[in-house]
Amino acid sequence: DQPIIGLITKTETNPFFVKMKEGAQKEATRLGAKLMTAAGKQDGDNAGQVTAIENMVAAGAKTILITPSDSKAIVPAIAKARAAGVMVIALDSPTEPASAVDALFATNNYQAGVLIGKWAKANMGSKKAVIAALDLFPGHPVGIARHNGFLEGFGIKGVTSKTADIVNTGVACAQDSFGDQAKGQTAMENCLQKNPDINVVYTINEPAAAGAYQALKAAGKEKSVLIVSVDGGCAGVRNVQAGVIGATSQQYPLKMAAMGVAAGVNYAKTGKKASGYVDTGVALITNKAVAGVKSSDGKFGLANCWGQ
Amino acid sequence: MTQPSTTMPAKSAASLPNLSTLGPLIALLLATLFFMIFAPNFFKLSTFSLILQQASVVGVIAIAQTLIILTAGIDLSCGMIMALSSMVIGKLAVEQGWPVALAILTGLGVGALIGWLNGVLITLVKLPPFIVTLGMYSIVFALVRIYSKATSVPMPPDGLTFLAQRFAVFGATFSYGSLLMLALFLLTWLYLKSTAPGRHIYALGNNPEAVRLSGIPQNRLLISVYTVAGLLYGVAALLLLERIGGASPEAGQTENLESITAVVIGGTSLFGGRGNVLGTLIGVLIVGVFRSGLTLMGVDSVYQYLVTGILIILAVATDQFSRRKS
Amino acid sequence: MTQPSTTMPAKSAASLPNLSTLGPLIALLLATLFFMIFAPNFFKLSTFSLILQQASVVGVIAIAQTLIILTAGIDLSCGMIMALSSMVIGKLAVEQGWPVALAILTGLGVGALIGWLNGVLITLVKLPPFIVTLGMYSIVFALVRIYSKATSVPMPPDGLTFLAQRFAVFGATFSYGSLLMLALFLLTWLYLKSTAPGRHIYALGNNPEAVRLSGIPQNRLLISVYTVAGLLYGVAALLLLERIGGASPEAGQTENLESITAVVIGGTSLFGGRGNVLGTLIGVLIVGVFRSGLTLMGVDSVYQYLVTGILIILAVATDQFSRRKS
Amino acid sequence: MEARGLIKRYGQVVAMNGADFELRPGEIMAVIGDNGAGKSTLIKALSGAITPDEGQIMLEGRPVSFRSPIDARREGIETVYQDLAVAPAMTIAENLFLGREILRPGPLAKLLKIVDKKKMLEEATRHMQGLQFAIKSMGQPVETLSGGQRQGVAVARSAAFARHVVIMDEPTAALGVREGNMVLDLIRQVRDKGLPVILISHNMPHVFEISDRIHVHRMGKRAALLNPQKISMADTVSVMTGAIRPEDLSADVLAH
Amino acid sequence: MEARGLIKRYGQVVAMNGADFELRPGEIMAVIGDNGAGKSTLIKALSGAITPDEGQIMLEGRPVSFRSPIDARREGIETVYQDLAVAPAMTIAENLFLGREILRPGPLAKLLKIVDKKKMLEEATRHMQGLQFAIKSMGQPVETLSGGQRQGVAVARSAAFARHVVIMDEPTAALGVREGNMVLDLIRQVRDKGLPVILISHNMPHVFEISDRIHVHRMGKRAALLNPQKISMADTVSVMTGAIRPEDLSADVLAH
Ligand SMILES: Nc1ncnc2c1ncn2[C@@H]1O[C@H](COP(=O)(O)OP(=O)(O)OP(=O)(O)O)[C@@H](O)[C@H]1O
Ligand SMILES: Nc1ncnc2c1ncn2[C@@H]1O[C@H](COP(=O)(O)OP(=O)(O)OP(=O)(O)O)[C@@H](O)[C@H]1O
Ligand SMILES: [Mg+2]
Ligand SMILES: [Mg+2]
Repeated sequence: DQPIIGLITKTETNPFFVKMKEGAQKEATRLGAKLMTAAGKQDGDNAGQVTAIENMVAAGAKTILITPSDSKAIVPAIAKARAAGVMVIALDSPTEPASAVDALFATNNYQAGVLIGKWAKANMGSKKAVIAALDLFPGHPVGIARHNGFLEGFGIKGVTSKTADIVNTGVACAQDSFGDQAKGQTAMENCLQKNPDINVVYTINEPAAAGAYQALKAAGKEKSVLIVSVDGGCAGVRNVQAGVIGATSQQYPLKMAAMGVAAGVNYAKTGKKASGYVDTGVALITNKAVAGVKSSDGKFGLANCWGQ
Repeated sequence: MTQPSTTMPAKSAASLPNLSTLGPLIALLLATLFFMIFAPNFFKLSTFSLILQQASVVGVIAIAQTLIILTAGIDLSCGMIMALSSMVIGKLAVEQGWPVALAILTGLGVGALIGWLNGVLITLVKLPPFIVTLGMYSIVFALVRIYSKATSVPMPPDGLTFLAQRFAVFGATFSYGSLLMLALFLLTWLYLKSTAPGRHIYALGNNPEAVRLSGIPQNRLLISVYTVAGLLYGVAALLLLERIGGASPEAGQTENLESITAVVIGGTSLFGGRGNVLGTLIGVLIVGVFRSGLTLMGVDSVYQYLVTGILIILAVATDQFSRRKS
Repeated sequence: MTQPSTTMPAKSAASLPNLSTLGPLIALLLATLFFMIFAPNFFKLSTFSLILQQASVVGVIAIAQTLIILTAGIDLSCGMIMALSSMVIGKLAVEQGWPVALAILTGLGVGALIGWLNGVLITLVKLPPFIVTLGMYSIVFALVRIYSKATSVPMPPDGLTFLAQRFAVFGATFSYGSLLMLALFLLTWLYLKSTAPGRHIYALGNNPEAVRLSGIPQNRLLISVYTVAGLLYGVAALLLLERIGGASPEAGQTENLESITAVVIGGTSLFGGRGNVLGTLIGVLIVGVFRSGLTLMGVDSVYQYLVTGILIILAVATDQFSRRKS
Repeated sequence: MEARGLIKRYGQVVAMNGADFELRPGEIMAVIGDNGAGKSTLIKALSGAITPDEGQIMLEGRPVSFRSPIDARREGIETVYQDLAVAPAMTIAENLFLGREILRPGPLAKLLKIVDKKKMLEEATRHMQGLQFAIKSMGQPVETLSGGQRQGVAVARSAAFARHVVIMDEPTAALGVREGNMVLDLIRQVRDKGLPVILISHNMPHVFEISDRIHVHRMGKRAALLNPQKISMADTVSVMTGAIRPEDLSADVLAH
Repeated sequence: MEARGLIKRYGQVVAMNGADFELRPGEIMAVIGDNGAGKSTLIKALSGAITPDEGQIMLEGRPVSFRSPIDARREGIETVYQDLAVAPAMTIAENLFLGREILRPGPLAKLLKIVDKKKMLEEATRHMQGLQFAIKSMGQPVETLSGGQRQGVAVARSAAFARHVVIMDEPTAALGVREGNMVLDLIRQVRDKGLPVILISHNMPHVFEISDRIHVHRMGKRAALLNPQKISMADTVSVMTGAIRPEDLSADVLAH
């Protein structure tokens, strides 16, 4: 009998999760497992994820991989599934408490932010930075982690990985982009209108960065403004190579998914559950390496990127 | 959607009360039959109990939405009011240590208050329900984030009330929450069918001028509908808290469209005055059956969207054809 | 929302065509005045050109939405049709190397085709527009993801057409896209005001029975409205492509609510038959002015939700009061 | 009931232009006039459906101001509107009792306002019996009725519930000969209960058959008050259409 | 125009139960009957607004089947419906010309179907002039009109555009004496153009004044076809209400 493995992502739309699904599918086919997929309606749709867990348990999944939309609120539903003998692995972001799942295969979003923050700071040197932040969505944990990480890396005081709110000290303009290119562009346009001196743009992901670039280009400022981002999708890395994005923190969703599926197959075969935290890593991708910040170039980025 | 019109000879048969839930029911039965045949594990009592549980939150919201749509209104703020209400209950009961009953009452009160405000803006200031509740969605969205500091509040393991408990029937566990939803549907059905204010709600959507001229205190009625709706969102908040075991600041963003969908699938006209709350229950269940059945069939989640879209259209088409027959 | 009713003596004055855009206009002027005073940098030509550019995509969609709402319908699938259409144009022109004109024609054709399908399901199968377009949203949502493999398609640096170009007036750059939007608004206004089919659209929303009995080919008219709407979503897709410089699979998820909001703020009744497409333009601009103004004031994004909610309600209330005065 | 100098404007249109009105206890007052003369506007003002811009309404000598039909209903004024304020999807019985449903007996039922459908159907049948409209069932939605049948429902409603004044705006317009006569009977019954009736009608034979006085409305105001016992139908029509000026009438045909 | 054995059921209600009908060129045929007798249902079948369950309609000898009002309009049949199919928010002129707007001259205007508002206003004024309804402007929305004025709009529309048959369902019901007479004039003018007219009315004086033959409808079918020159009004009402059986009438009062 084929082992059934469920994968629940945050949304159906974000390419990051779509690629994660593809990675899982490929691995499942390779290992002879059956993959079930579901997603929330939108970022933050906790109830949808709970429903998906229940339906997958009912369908006989023995392993569930989940990228929790709400790290705390999802915990009781996970507990119920685990009580029914299902191994639950969190992908991409942890639950709170982290012990609510059997294992976590993830990347450190705060660290990803720190990397681009440091790089941006080193790039700016002594020039006075005027920062715009194109965030995800009000109160979104991934958005908060990346944003605050960036600020810490940039050297803003008083930010730590425990800070629960978006910190806006030192930021000239903060806008939500919903991780969407068009909305990112609108946000950037409005920020430029507010403060034409903006010279550093932190973006939540690469589509938002592409939108920001478009706005800067229209204003004739694409050369003088630094854009940093997080994700490391192939389109994003190509933008790094083209000079659209200065640097991006690359993450590895396919790796997370493949590891998760492998662990699920292993559990089905041997009954041994995976455990602990496996950091799937983050690498800074830039073609303008700076001293003191470890980075890889675009070629490395393209070889390891997700998507097309 | 029955078009508003002075004359509707051809359509009038469809509005006979006994027929209006028959169409959706046939669609529900067809869908169930389909999945019984094609979805492994679907034909189990536990699957049905699961569908009921999953439907309970949207179900209670859809009751309120039905009341509002019957008056020719609409409520886009429903899910957000629920989110705020659940956050209030969660924070007060768990973080501030208030007595559970008091926290729940406060949460229900907050829901009712915002509903009342919706009602006042719609009736007294005479603003379109769409705009009032859309604006309220934005306002409450912000309030939820400010109040919760964007952090969720987990419940104690046993929940706050008995609603978190489940009981077994023939090996399948049912939740008290789904029972509460069913009871509320039954009550609302009786209310709409058998009480004077219930009938006035229909009349209001049917011909507001007739209601005005007949001397019914129209504004009071409409405000009370929105207030009761707010209260029901409070109840939904409680069900949500108990069902997912915590208050999440991200809750409530999709419930408006989901509940309106259930109402319309259930055969209630968006123009008001025609429909049946039991149809809404069937609408909620149809959506739940699709979701469950497709997952059990192992349909990829992207294709689930494709199939759900087709099935929703088919379900309502079935409804239409079964009405035209009769 | 003018309630559907046989008798509406008190409200009828509001439907006089020359008054119906006055209310929204006053709201727009008040909002602009407010931000001129309180938002630094707001009172600049470049801010206005920016608001126009940002409004262009939703603006074109809102034109189509106005047509549909005037017939007492609604379209929830608008944004998704646009997303599919932009993906088709992007893929064909950039990835497959089709001639640009052919790729654009194909994209427009895809939009029109889906719109036509909406229209056929609504008129011939007689399904509620809400359900048909909600189902279509799901279906097209899945199609976009399957077709694009969830990957975006970047445009060549200079765009595909002249629409990507900008021109300067007194130092502020305007885009040809926003000009196109304004032109389409004007055309639609003339069409609705001065052509026979345009007047029939009003009549259809006003009293569909009157249209039927007067021998106007009602079904053909309604299908053509949905088809033209689909075509306009195709145009919006082109504007989107040129504006953001690429086709994104994530596009199109919020445009339905945004466009309906603009239509309703603009004074068009969701019950059909009453309203004005120029009001919709004002509605689109009001939303844009709020977004720009609040950002320039430096309002935190959570509080922007709060304030936007309040302002939308206020804008429509202003409209109401200015109507009641006249 | 009395009204003085009522004015109502709609934009540039002056629908009522200083209209006076007076109704005595127990009389049937006919209101006649050309189309668009402002008759419906007048009685809408009297029944609270619209608020006049100027002028005063008095009930038993004291000034009243109706801001809504509820206010007028509270004073026991019942109205049949020309455009028949009925809810088409609801049954005849429900429309008859809209706003004053019969409740089930018992305190709980009263508290919850549970309607007594059976009783309402019975009562509705009883009320409509006087009119013999060949309606199969009182449980039928009103939208399935013929035009005349709908009017019958509206007339029966007003006759059944009035406590003070009954106002009927063209109650017999869509009615057949037989049904029209029944409505006239009904109006007489109401008068015999001691309630005054205001009857707007274009049907001169009906007006002359039943009314005690005739109020001629012309161009938004009262042109004359006639005595149907004395004046001829032809002269009445002449006054109404403006062919005879009211001043030229002999004093004995005027009513006081 | 002829119809045989038309049947229309709504659930259990049989609105039409084997109705026959016959109309000769150039005649005015009155259709009378109690409320709910099925008159409106009959003419809705003749004008394509509803499709009968059974029976056949023939035009100039050839059988036609109207699946929609468009089909009937194509044959030149114009109808004034009892519930006045007007769009309330639109102007009088637009309602008059709904579905056959006057277009601006020039091929481009024809292609784009640009309406000639000025011409339509003028034409509307001309059409309505015959009726003298004291309407200020043809650019007024119909919902601001009085009940009778609305009816005038519907009547004027049918008279202006008919090419074959004009059907009027109670066109004078809400009209004043003067306006009612004008509509009768209008009907005569239509007849004088050679078009036959079907007139449903409850107003016996009107019916006797104008009609060539009287079709009495009773319980969903034709009870008798009377000659208004020969029969008295009282007898006609008796046939209509069922007090006299049609069989008991002397042969000379019947029409053929
Ligand atoms: N809501 C309105 N807006 C503008 N004008 C109006 C409105 N209501 C009525 N009028 C105008 O006021 C005048 C009087 O109308 P009203 O309905 O009182 O006439 P009426 O005497 O009842 O006529 P009828 O015998 O035809 O019913 C008419 O010219 C009408 O056009
Ligand atoms: N859509 C419908 N559904 C059910 N019954 C209907 C419907 N339309 C008409 N009827 C019934 O059919 C019968 C005939 O109606 P119709 O309107 O033809 O009468 P009519 O002769 O025109 O009466 P009136 O003189 O009052 O206008 C009535 O008893 C009516 O209740
Ligand atoms: Mg009147
Ligand atoms: Mg009739």
